[in-house]
Amino acid sequence: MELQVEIKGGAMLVRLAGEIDLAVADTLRTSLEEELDRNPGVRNIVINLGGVRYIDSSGLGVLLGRYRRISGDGGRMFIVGASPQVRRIVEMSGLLNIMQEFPSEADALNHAG
Amino acid sequence: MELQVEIKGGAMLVRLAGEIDLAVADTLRTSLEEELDRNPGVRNIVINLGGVRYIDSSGLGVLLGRYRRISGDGGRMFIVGASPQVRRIVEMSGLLNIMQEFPSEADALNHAG
Amino acid sequence: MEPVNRMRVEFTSLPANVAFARVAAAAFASQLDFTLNDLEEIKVAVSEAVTNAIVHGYENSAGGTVVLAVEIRKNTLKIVVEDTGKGIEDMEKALQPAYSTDPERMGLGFAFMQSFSDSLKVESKPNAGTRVTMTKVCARKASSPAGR
Amino acid sequence: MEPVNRMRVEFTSLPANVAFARVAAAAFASQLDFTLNDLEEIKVAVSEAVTNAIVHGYENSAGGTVVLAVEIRKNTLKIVVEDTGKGIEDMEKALQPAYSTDPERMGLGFAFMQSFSDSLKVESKPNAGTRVTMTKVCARKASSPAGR
Ligand SMILES: Nc1ncnc2c1ncn2[C@@H]1O[C@H](COP(=O)(O)OP(=O)(O)O)[C@@H](O)[C@H]1O
Ligand SMILES: Nc1ncnc2c1ncn2[C@@H]1O[C@H](COP(=O)(O)OP(=O)(O)O)[C@@H](O)[C@H]1O
Repeated sequence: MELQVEIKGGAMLVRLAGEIDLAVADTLRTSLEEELDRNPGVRNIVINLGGVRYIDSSGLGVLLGRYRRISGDGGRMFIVGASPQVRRIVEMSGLLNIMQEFPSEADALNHAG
Repeated sequence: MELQVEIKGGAMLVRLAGEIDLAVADTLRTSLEEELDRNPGVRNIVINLGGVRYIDSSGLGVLLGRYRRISGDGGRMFIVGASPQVRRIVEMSGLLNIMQEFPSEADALNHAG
Repeated sequence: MEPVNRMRVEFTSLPANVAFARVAAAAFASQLDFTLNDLEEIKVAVSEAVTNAIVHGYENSAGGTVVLAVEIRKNTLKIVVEDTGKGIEDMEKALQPAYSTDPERMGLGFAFMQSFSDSLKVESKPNAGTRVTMTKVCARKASSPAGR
Repeated sequence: MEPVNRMRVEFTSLPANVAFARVAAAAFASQLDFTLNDLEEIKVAVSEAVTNAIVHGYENSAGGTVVLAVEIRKNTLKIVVEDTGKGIEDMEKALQPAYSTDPERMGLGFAFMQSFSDSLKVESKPNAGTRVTMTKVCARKASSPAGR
């Protein structure tokens, strides 16, 4: 797994790559929690899944958990860049019902920033 | 495995692709023997390994066996297009001592045709 | 005699082995002429079952052994994932989508296994273990066993 | 207690399973930080040992079972390939490069296994079977078990 985080105004941009499964779920969860703790101004999160080759319910659970944290304060989560296979898993999980999808990082940041 | 055979004058051009191991050794051996039976004018063989992602001693044994058949009549075998990893296996097997390597199909056919 | 091709792998209940298990299952399954999409589905289904064995069956301890058995019979793939961990108390609840005994998880493991296989069977006994059996039929005609 | 990660896979002695075995071994090995070149070498070494089990041990019959066991202990990979087939009559000859009891083969299986591992041990008993044990040390520091 590779993880890149950038703070863009009121939004946190998270670029994920590699395989997101049980082996990396704890690391990913802890990293995102720490970033949110460090950046109390963050309201929305944009997740760029462009580099993700594989994801399953362990990885999606980490995203859902962070969504729950920010949505308490009215924050939203946006998704960009999912490959067709990754998108299918995200869709089946129901996450697309609560997280809006955008065609590009810029579009998502426009809504989130 | 994928196999393409073309007769070019006195030479047989064999293009191989995929993984060449025990699972395909019999099929490859039989195909090459049949081509040699059908084309008695063939003296030399050019093997293009450009598409080969994997080869081991089962695959190299098939090449060596065909070399033995044609070398009885003075025929030679030429190799082109091996990736660095495939080339290393071919070299370690000693086949490069008896089969000349060329940078391109055209070069090899110039010598073989 | 009907020819059957089988593999059975046992491995330590470590999170890093989830990826190993799905790659092994897909590599074996690829002897049938599955589409890339089918192979992706097989990977997710196996990952979910193996993850459950590690997370729920063995409660994240690395002291357990997970078994993954895969069988090819004609054009049908059969996948079994087994643990000898704590077992499932309430099977009916466990199989409901979005139900999880772990607040950090989504409760979608069985839902994914069901969506991505043609049949799913779950057998479990508290304090004895859990066995998940899935089958998936390959729609395209199988190539000969040696034909790849 | 030293943490050890293990897998052990049994499979039918079919030629199509040689590819499965090397992919499974490499997928497991990739938990250490091996180079791509190392992983290629592991694939060839495993393929040669499994091929021998099928071709020589079981004399190309599909009725046998091949065992591949892989273990990670610190930065060392240990690979065992085992069959319960016909065994090796003359070990000294068998290990010589270019020696083969089969005229269609090159006699390079053991030579490749030796070149591509840090240690090679062959144990065999006629009519009982053969066990090949190889180790390979990962030069780069191992990443944490969960760290991939
Ligand atoms: N191998 C297992 N051993 C023990 N309990 C299990 C096992 N697999 C599933 N369960 C139980 O079934 C529930 C639902 O499983 P699942 O649908 O995969 O969701 P999740 O893994 O997200 O909790 C789990 O929360 C757990 O209580
Ligand atoms: N698993 C095995 N069971 C029985 N005999 C074996 C086994 N592995 C190797 N041998 C014997 O050792 C010889 C040399 O093996 P190897 O170097 O791999 O060359 P090759 O497989 O090309 O014959 C074989 O020809 C065979 O007689």
